[in-house]
Amino acid sequence: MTLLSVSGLHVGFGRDPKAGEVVRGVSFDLAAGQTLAIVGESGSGKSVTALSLNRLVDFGGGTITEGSIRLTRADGDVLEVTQADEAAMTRVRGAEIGMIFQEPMTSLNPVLTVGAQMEEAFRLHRGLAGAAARAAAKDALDRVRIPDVARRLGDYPHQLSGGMLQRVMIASVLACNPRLLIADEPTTALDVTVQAQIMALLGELKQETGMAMIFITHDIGLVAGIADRVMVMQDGRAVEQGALAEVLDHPQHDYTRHLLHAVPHFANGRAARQDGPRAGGAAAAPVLTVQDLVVRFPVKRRMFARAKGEIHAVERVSFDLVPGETLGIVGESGSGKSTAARAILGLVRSRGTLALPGADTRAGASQRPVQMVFQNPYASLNPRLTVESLLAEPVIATGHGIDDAVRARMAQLLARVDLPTNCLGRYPHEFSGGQRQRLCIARALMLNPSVVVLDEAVSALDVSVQARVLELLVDLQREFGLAYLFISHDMAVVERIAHRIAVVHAGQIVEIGDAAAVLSAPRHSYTRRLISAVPNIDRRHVRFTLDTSTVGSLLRPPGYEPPMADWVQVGPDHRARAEDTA
Amino acid sequence: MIRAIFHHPSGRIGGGIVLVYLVLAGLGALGLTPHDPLMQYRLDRLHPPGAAYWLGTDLFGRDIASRLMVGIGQSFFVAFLSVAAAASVGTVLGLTAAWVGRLWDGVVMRSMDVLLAFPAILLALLIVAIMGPGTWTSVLAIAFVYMPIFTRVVRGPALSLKTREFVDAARTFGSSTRYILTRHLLLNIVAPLTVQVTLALAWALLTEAGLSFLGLGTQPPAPSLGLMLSDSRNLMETAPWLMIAPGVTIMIGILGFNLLGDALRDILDPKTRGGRA
Amino acid sequence: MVKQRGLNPLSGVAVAALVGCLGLAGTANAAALHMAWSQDATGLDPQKQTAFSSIRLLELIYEPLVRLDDKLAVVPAVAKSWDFAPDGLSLTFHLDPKAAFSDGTLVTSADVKASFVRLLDEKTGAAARSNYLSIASIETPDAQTVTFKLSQPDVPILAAMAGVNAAILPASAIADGSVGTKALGSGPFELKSWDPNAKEVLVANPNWAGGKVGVDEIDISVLPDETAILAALRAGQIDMALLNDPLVATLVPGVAGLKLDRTPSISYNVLQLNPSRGAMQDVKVRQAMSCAIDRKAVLDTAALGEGQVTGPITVPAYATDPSTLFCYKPDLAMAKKLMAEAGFANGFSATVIAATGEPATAAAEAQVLQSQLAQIGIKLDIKMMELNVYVDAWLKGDFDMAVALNGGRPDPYTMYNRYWTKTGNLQKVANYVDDTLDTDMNSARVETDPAKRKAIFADFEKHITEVSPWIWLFTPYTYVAERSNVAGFVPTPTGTLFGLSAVTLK
Amino acid sequence: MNLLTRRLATFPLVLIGVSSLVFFAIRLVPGDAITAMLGTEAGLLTDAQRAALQAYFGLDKPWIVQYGHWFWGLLRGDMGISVTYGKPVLTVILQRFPLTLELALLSMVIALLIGVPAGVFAATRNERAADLAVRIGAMIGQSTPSFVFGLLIIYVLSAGFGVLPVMGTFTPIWQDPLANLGQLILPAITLGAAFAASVTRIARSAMLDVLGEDYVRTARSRGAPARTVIWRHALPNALIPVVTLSGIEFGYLLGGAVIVEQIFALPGLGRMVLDAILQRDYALVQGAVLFVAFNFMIVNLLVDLAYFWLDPRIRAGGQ
Repeated sequence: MTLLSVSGLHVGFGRDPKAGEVVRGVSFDLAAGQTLAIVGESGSGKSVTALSLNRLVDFGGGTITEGSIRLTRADGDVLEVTQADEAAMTRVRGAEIGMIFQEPMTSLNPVLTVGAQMEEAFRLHRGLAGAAARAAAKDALDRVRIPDVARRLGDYPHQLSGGMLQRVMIASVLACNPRLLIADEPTTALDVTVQAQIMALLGELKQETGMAMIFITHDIGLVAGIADRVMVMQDGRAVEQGALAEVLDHPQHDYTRHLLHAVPHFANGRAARQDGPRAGGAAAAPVLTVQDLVVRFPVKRRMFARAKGEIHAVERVSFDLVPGETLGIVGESGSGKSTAARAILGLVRSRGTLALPGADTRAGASQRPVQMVFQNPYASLNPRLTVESLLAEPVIATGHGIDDAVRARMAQLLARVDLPTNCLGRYPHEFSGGQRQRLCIARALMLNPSVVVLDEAVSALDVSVQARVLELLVDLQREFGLAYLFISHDMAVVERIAHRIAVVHAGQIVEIGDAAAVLSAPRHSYTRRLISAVPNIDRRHVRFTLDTSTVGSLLRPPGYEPPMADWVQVGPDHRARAEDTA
Repeated sequence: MIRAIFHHPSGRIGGGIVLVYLVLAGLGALGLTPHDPLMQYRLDRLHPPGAAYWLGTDLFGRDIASRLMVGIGQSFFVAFLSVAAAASVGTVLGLTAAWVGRLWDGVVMRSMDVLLAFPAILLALLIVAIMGPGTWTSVLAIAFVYMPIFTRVVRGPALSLKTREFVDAARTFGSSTRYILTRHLLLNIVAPLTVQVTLALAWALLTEAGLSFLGLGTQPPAPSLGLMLSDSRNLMETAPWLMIAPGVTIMIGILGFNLLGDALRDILDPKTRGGRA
Repeated sequence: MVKQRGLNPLSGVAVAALVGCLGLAGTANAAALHMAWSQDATGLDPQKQTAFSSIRLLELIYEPLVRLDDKLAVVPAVAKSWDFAPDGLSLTFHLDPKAAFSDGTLVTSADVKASFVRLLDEKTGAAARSNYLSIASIETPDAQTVTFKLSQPDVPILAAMAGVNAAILPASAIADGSVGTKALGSGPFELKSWDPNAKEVLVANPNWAGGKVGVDEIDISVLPDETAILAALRAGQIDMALLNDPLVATLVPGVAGLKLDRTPSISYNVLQLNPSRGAMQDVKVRQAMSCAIDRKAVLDTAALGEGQVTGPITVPAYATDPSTLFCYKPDLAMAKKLMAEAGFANGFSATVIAATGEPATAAAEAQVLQSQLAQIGIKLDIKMMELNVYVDAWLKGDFDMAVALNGGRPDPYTMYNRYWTKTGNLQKVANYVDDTLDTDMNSARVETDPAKRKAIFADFEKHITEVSPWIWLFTPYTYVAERSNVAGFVPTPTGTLFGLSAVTLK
Repeated sequence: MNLLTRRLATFPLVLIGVSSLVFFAIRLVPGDAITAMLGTEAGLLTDAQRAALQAYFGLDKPWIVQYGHWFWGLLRGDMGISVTYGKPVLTVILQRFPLTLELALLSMVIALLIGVPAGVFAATRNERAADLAVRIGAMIGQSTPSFVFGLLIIYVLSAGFGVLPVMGTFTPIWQDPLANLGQLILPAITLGAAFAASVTRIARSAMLDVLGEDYVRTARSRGAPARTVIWRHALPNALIPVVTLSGIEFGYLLGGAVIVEQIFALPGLGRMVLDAILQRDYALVQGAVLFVAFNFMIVNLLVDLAYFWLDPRIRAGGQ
């Protein structure tokens, strides 16, 4: 039975929606109980298509200009969604079509308790009130395996982690047993292990309730685990659709093939780089040595009171970096990996030894041998400065004027990162995300550094852009002999660029060594858990197991010094922290 | 930018009004008024609006329309200058308070609290005592009254900009504090600042009227909208046009600035600029 | 839907408010007179207060030995008769035996003596002391008789004693220092309560020697905005009000049920020049200014014609017809000629100061004067000042010109000796020394014959308008607006409200 | 509570700042209590008389000594005696304060009752005719000087209907609530009109921001009707800027609304301060400004507590 039938859908924005079309002719059918994955990059129109299905697109300034969306309702009537009035849509939303969104942190109302928002769903569609609604909310949260439900109902959204919130979102959507669930990038903002949990939950619930699902994602790797059918979108059009296996194994369209092959997919160390400078055994002198780096943030209770404790954000991190080498630092959010990077740049107060031996032995060495590229190219470029001012800033900071030599270097670097050299007068918003990140890279290279710290440098980019930026980084590394400290949560990306990998957990390195070795034969239990959570196109319809363990608090009493760690030498360049096996 | 304003529905109206006012003030400044704004036509005192005097004459037989044209210039001069002074000093204080933090932040913000809690009239009297009455006194008094508001308006966004990645990036380059404050913080506060400025201009016009009550504002016979309005109060029944003309002029002027401010907020705000999230 | 939610409760509140207002307006108590004025008294010590707003309240509570009637003639108050010794060196008063303070104690010569001793004591700080400096000693032969021995003949002292600054205070109150905190006088009314800048309540003094007053109580509200006073009269909330601004007062006759008493006052609007400064040191320049100024036009424009063009002397008994004075008929040709003779054919620039709202017409006068003087090339820069700041500059003589409203006195000597005698306290404000003026003033002090005094003052007036240190403009009206239920009020040129003692309500 | 103590700790600092500033400012302005009382007649005083009056008004000592004396009194809770009222400063202030407080509260209630619904209404009809109408209405309210509005009300009522609220005195609410309301409602409407206009503008723009938030979309996706979305989900989040604005405006109103008090002849704090300044009643000016500053800070504190109550994130620790 066809639940939803979309044909020739066109959606536009602005005062003249015909001119501002974002979706230009999408058609698909969805049977009851089926899962359709819509895959595409940002701007492909996948989210707008989804928002059109329950007409939420109206509130974002969009208008359906053409086409039809026919929804078969629970009572068998067929509703033409494009023509329905707001009152009818209000009855459809929630009751028949549920929806969950990308950012769980912002998708729940910050001033209402979790319980109040859960109960609302029951009140609206099941007519429950008071204690009955509360009990129903409790049941629903139990269903998504939230521990300690009674307390959680009284909590506000900011008191819960992202993963928890996404479970709350799912629970509140499932409250009304919708026949269709639209999940718009539900795991993109989450850590990889949490993503695995949410995916598992969705799969399980789908099985239980028999509802249909539209799963929207940019990550084709994620699709493999959950979808029955796949639709690939590009520039507002569906370029390919078909059964899961068909699309993944025999892609017809170039774009699908590009997504499947050009984009980094995790390969358990098989795709790791083999050109590391240590490969021959005769490593050059390190360009950066970090010894026992410690970052602690005091936690104060009152203004004049003594610190009640310290957050041990980074705890005795040590590593070194030789020219031409990439050290990948992987870990989940809150693991302290970014804090460590910021400490190396002097942005946060730290203890420990930072040595830059050999940095000034190179010709034309810079006064600032370590430079950084930040995660979000939208946030790390001042939107009100021109490209020229942006590139000039590091030079000005050293007290130099902008002379012809500097301008020549700007032109050279812009050309090198594949940006037009005549763009000096333009502003960041005129560039795409990938171009902006190239700009950031060019800026970091202005002072001819020996080490570049790349903090989640490609995470905010679309998958196909990611691949090209990674290639550029590798090229630049070879050309300038740069050492990279590459920080990322994305195992697939790290695999492509790192020679060596350090796995960080709770502020400490738990495993470090040659990339291929660490990824193919992880020793530490955390590394293993991390790797097993990475989605993979080859793992179809996998059932993830639910795990509700969380990272413990990093708050320690003042003056606390953790015991020295024991290390296990696993391979020639592969060490892991010893664990209690008990 | 100009095109963007005139594409915005409220920007079109607001921009239009401000443009018309600028033209009127320009004509007034060049002396291109229907009559001499200071000329007292003794026989035509309190003449109702008509063909000879479009908006009537005042107690002295001076042409209201001509006085309004010059008054727009005078009032807007005071408003612009005082708001500019308040905005620049307030911005410097707000920026440095946010950046330096700690003791300086406390000193600046508490001083602003002191100023906010201080009666504006006493402040104006004090400034008059030091400088003597006149245009510059009103400018200074109004500037003092609005400075704390600008300090607050700047400090808030500056605190959040301080933690943005591009500021971190600047610090990794070792950029000077002055460079960071001006290029990274200030440049990005321009949008809320512009909005606040357009709103403050409206208040300044009214405050100038209030100061005229105490003889602290524009000195006669120079016309200012506020002075014309406050001079008209006891003639409200005898010659209502005396109140209506400057009243409506102030009202439409403020309307223009507010609409323009709304439009600028929409245009300068990156969240609404793209149209779609 | 959204809109209604907000507006319904609000319109309810508005209706309730209107009902409330209706119910509360005009709840007048039959024997109480409801009054309003815009400026309140600043203190209760009759000897120290000089502000008109204080005096008019205190005159209802306290009595001097004598007072002035509506023709400015000296009539009995606490004293029922008086006589000057032939040599003019002593002045004897016989007190009214019925005169009593509101607590019932009789007024005796001891009270009179104590009052004047206090007034003359420099520690009291009474500004009016300067009018009584010729008192050498005070004798009290009996309880009803007081004799003032004078150090020199001083005719004007009698009229000077008619002011409330020379009020008779109970000797007991002087002794215990309660003057100024508790008002205890022998006037027609007694102060029941005073909430400064808000409201005062007066009740009839049962012990007043003048007999029974027409109302039991007077409630005076301070309504700072004169437009609001007019509104309160219209709504019947008050029966009577004092108004200052001619722009508001002239509206009163147009309102049904209201009448307006306008009385020419003896105070005067004047453009004070500073003859010690710049071009104004030259008498021809000052004369030119006097000729260039059209006094009638100033009056017509700034005060809607409400007032009378006046010479220096405003008391009708001594005044000269203004039209005979120097250049009171504007003569621009003459003015220009004088300017040229003085070497200022192209005029000069000067600053004129004026106080905001004091008088209400000050800013308007300044602007008309500015436009008139521009005709002979004098460029005036107007500086409006808050009253106290203005007074400060005025007292220091720190101005080129000043627009002023100066108070009048029933006797021209008392009025002007402070400015135009060489030893006058305000000589520094006038900044002008002239032998003729000094001689005229001093002979007016000792001369007892009214006819001769009149001649002396005529000479004074002619001379001072010719040398023109100041340019006298006009006397304003004082206004009392009444509802038609108020009867019997007699206004006087000094602006006193003593006439309230005869007011009845219909 | 952390916040509360930190705020309270800054109170004395600000109060010392305000008190010093006002103490010296008022003395720097030309004219003193003597010229205020005597006007130009002050020129008739002899030196001995002037000295006597200066001693009477407490102006005979050097400023710094006067300041020390006043400050020492302040520490013991004594603000001195007002020379115009002849009463302790605090007594005079507390006599005037109930009116000012009530007027401020009433104006704020009016402003919020009109402003919030109007702002919400306009936001839901963004850039359409109804929105423009509300905004123009708001701007007219914002740009009409209160004396114009107040005088018009008085004129229309007295000339058109022959009624007027009782002026000059003030009936406290505990004596006669109806009479009290009758007196205050018109001034409150006059003040509330401009206040409502600002609230409307702020509420509209905050609602526009909030309506674009993810959680509003979530509520809609759940099938919540427009009414629920606007009043339950969006409005509480849009209230923070409204509270900020209301706090500032309310703080100003607690300092007294001079012009409206003048027109409606209400014996409130604003007129008292103005009169005290014009009469150079130094002790009263100093005491009143200190009192107003204190209120201002209390209101700021209440605003912070309101944030605390409105936003659980702030409640959790103010990050």
